[in-house]
Amino acid sequence: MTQMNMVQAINDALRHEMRRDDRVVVLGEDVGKVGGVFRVTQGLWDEFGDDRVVDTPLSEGGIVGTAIGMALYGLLPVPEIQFSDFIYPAYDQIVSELAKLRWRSGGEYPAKMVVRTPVGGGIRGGLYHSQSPESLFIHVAGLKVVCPSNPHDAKGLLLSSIRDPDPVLFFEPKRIYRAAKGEVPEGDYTVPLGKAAVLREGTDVTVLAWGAMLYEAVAAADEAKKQGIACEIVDLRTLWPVDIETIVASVKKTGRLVVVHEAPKTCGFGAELVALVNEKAFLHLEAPPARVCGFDTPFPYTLEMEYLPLAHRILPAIVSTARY
Amino acid sequence: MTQMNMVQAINDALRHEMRRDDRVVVLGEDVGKVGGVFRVTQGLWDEFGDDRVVDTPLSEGGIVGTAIGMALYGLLPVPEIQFSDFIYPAYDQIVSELAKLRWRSGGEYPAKMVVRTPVGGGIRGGLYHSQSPESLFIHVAGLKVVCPSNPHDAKGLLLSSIRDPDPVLFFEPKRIYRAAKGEVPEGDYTVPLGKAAVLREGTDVTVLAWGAMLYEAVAAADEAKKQGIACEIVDLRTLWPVDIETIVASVKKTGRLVVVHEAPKTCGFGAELVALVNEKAFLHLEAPPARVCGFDTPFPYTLEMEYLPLAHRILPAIVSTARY
Amino acid sequence: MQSLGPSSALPSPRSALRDDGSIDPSYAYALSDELAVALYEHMVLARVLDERMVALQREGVVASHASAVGEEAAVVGAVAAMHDDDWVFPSSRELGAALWRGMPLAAYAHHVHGTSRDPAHGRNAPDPPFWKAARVASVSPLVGTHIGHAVGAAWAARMKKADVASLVYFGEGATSSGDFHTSLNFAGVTKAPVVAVCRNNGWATSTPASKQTASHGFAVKAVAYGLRGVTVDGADVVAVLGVVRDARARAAAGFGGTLVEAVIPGADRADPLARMRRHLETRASWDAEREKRLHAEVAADVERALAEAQAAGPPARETIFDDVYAELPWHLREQRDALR
Amino acid sequence: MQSLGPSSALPSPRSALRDDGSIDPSYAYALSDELAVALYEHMVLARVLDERMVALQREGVVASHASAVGEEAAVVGAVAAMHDDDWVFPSSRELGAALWRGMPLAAYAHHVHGTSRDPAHGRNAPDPPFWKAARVASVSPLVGTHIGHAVGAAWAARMKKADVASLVYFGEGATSSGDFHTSLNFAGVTKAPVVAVCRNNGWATSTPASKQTASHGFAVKAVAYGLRGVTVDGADVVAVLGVVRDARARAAAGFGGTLVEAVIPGADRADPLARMRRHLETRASWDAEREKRLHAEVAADVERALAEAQAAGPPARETIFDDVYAELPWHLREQRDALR
Ligand SMILES: Cc1ncc(C[n+]2csc(CCOP(=O)(O)OP(=O)(O)O)c2C)c(N)n1
Ligand SMILES: Cc1ncc(C[n+]2csc(CCOP(=O)(O)OP(=O)(O)O)c2C)c(N)n1
Ligand SMILES: [Mg+2]
Ligand SMILES: [Mg+2]
Repeated sequence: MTQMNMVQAINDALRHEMRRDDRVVVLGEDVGKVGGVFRVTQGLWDEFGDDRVVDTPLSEGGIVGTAIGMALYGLLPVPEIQFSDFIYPAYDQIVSELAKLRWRSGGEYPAKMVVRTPVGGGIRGGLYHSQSPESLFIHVAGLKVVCPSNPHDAKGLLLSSIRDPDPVLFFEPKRIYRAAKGEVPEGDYTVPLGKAAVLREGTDVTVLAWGAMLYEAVAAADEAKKQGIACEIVDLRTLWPVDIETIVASVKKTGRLVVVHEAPKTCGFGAELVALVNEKAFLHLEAPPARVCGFDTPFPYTLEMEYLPLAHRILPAIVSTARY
Repeated sequence: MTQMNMVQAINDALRHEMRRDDRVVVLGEDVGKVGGVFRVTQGLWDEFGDDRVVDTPLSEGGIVGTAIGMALYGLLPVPEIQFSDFIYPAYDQIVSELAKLRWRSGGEYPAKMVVRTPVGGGIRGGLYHSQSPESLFIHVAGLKVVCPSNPHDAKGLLLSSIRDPDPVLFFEPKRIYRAAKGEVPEGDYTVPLGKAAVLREGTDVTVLAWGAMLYEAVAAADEAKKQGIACEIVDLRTLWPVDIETIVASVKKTGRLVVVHEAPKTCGFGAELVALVNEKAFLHLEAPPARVCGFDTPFPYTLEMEYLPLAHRILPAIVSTARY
Repeated sequence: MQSLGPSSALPSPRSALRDDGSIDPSYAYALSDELAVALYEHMVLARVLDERMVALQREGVVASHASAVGEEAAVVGAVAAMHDDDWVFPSSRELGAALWRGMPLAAYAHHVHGTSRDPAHGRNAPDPPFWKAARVASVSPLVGTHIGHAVGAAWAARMKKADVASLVYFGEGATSSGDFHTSLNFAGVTKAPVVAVCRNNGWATSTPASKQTASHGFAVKAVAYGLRGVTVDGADVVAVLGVVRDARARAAAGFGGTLVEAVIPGADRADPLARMRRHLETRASWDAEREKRLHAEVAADVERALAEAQAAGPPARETIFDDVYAELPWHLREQRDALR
Repeated sequence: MQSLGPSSALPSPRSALRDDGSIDPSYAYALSDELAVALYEHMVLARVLDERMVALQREGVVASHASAVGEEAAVVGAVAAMHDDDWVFPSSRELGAALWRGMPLAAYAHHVHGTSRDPAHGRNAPDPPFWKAARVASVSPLVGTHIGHAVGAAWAARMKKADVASLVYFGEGATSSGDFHTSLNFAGVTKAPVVAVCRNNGWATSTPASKQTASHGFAVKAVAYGLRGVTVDGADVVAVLGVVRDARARAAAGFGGTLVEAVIPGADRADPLARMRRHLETRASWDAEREKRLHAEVAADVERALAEAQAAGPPARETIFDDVYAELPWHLREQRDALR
């Protein structure tokens, strides 16, 4: 066990897997010598060299498009998209090609890769360095979507993601890249995909969150506790395919649901979670499921702390849901 | 009044508005002399010539990107994306630029256009000529999304869309391009954006649909009627911003909801509609809202009629929701 | 000031087959009887199959088909120049490449009819087919997206120091796509061993090449990527073979990729099959007898394959849910079981 | 076979200012005292402001800033060559272009501080600013997307037979984007009057130009679009002015757009301000006295503007919901009212 932040844990996972599996190749803008703008790939170029840690030309579409070719050849690319706000030039390659290759080839040409990209607000990045586009990928059949909330899960989920046979979008909450610290086992271990973590058990309200907003949910739950409301906090960890058993079991217990995410509310992942709970636990619902999300606006620069669904916006939703 | 199909009605709207407003420019792949692969722009090039009806190079990103520049200059572009499956190369320009220009410029640089594109399955197009990507645009703040189900609405909604100050994604259900016929007024009239149409009143179940699937909903409702179930069928027409009053009023009346769409179920627009109804009519819900959608798979070629949420799949959902 | 405007003159595409059927003496390679015959036989096979597909599409038996009639020399000549374990990334008109690589006619027929015995379970609209056994890749009909895949596979081979290259085909319209640019720019920087064959048939659906770009031809676009650019007579299978062999060798030697513009002459102009036949007739190895036999055999093979596919049924409904992921996740199991 | 491989020699970029401060006799334009002084003054203004921004960013007062130190000649020389009602599409380092177009320093300061008096209500991270009054466009920090906007605006002007052109700036890294390609290809086909200025400073963040592309320089990429390609000394404001004037005139005459590669010399090499000052000193119109006064004035103006912005407050919370649409729709009204 060593104390690590998210950046160090992800870096440790990449290094570990690159030593273990020489098919793994890291590519992206500035991932080489400087180790990426957030230094997540720092030191990999020094250890693995030009052929396995590649600074690419400035094209996200080129990065993912060529990574698909590498995967077909038999390598295991782990491309980095510098910010998830820059992923759209690669959107066609991800949703039209990467997601569909296994299916359209009858299973003969799966293209396996893990696309890593920093996600979310909180670093004064304004509308093009703060977005949370997860639902735009969850809607597309064939992709798995992961978002860790702490260093231990970040390493364990990234190792699972690289070893999983399907393409994975791995969203790294940049707001807590360095703020979230914790014990991380040395060497090999995995955190399974598709399994949520019940961070705190409670009987009154189920709170679903992930990534950086998990900490806001916890802060709000602490406040709610003072008002006698016991929240069950579930860290989804894998967004899709989501851990439906854990969610349904929790809602059947509490009868109440609050979903928190940074992405705009409309057609965000929260809508799907509410719809799924309706389908699977309708008679258990004692209050309308609440969504505490980013607004249906672009992401602001000066007012980003007003935009984010922080504890002060989550608390009233928990209270009104509990008191409904 | 003249009898028209969807193709003729849309063509009529374009011609009408191009005569009325010389800022309107049509551009896209093969929209000129041949009038587009579905002939929707037929005859426009003959009447308005090379400068207002433009065959572009083969790049959807280039089409929308340059159309944004035209709009900034003061023109009113109406680009066509040949199939909505091909819209992804333009996705970055649409979601990062078009949708955000008014907001990021404090209202000083709105970019107005209507992006027309055929949507949906039913023409044996396979996985790349059949998709329904509407929720990928509804999630993005700043866009309006429209999908007509008949010739009258197609013309009236397109004229409203061109005259509306905001960018509009105008999805044309290609399966009924020629199959849907009806009376279309000559000359000028509009169907307002943001207003749904209650196609059929009923007391037992609210069925929300749009585009080509509306006809499947009607067919299913006819069958349900024989079992004594009276469906209220709402044609959304404008998907976003959706006509929430009409939806909520209907669900408050029926207490039951079935949503139908071709797009994959997960994170489709149906999820948002279910979540909204939960927020606004929770205590009126007497059964879990049901979603009858495309499967969470790519769109198949041979088995497309199994994939589409046709009447035979809608009927059981209506019945079980009504009988719940 | 240093101006770098386009040169006004277009290079005339290189040919090898002369009007009298002989091969230009400057041609760099020896052409064996076997290869000469194989090239011709595959062009004929592609032509016959193609014409049947056009008919089947008219009858509505298959939903769509992109005909390569007149472009067989570009398709067959290029693939014939590659090594067996090189990758091939077709676009919509390259059924001939899959046939050259050994895809059985029956497999092709099951593909275009989307039967239960189609390797992809009837998931794709017709063309192009993939054939895993011979590294013919699965591509989408989206124009341009596969170019990056070809570059990536070639780049991977270079990383692994394997003597493996990629051949990718596309039409001149595809050069307008963002993918063409980003992919070939990666190819230039990485020296990926890729041969990019642009079939310039002058049209993208209804759009003429003159509205596609203002560059002087398409091979010149290679300059933007530090690649070699070459134009070749796209109706001359021997010339295409030679140009692509040169490009393959250059790539294998580490000098990087080549953009080959295969200029397809207008329909009025020389038919690639006729030109190659004229050449074969200069050899002892070919005569009217063999010609007749070939056509009879090909026609019979094609009809047999089509009949087999048309007798086969559609895939089982449950197959829709397979291969979305390696294992069926809970939500797809629910959706599948709901159909039962 | 006709080979179109890249020429081995790089053209040396055109300069106008000679070491002794004189202008090369071959220079095509007369340069008035007023213009010469204005060019220099705006480069100084951009430099001083830029250095203050770098400091403010280090202090964390502004979240980010992309410095144009050393690139002022390319930025100011290009915009100075355009007509007043031409459109300007900056990338991240062109605050100097907005200043040239008359954007008040205070407006810039409110922008970078995201205050209540920022024209965009503090919605954007710092740089580049837009200035509607002078057709300086609003662009995103997404590399390359604005090139299509510049081409589209120029194309629209051509459709409307207006003598209006577009100037668009970007770095050499942006030439790898799909948008660069698709946009300039449209420009070539439509003969849109656009001047595309590529500031080649040799680096895209940490990536050297040698890893960005294998083409021989960047101006040569114009060949792929039938555009004119020109290289110019990016530290020579007079040369940039001349090259962009040529390009603007050529475009207005209907001959289409130009890709200008402004080669920025390495930090060690000549400073664009020093080079222009040396030229001014060859004129009666400039001396140490004016130089001193200019720096004093600029410093004072900049501090005044920054102080004003730092005294201003943040925008009202409700402004988040404005301008998403022309009118506030029901769902945004609900989200706004929930904050009350
Ligand atoms: C991204 C995308 N846009 C548009 C289309 C529709 N489309 C199919 S083929 C074609 C023309 C292709 O022309 P070219 O590249 O010259 O190939 P050719 O058909 O001549 O072989 C178009 C526009 C598509 N399939 N994909
Ligand atoms: C689409 C996109 N990808 C990546 C980035 C991150 N990024 C910002 S600036 C930059 C380098 C740009 O280099 P260049 O185009 O040469 O401009 P310069 O900074 O040298 O002026 C990168 C990669 C971005 N802003 N947008
Ligand atoms: Mg073509
Ligand atoms: Mg640069």
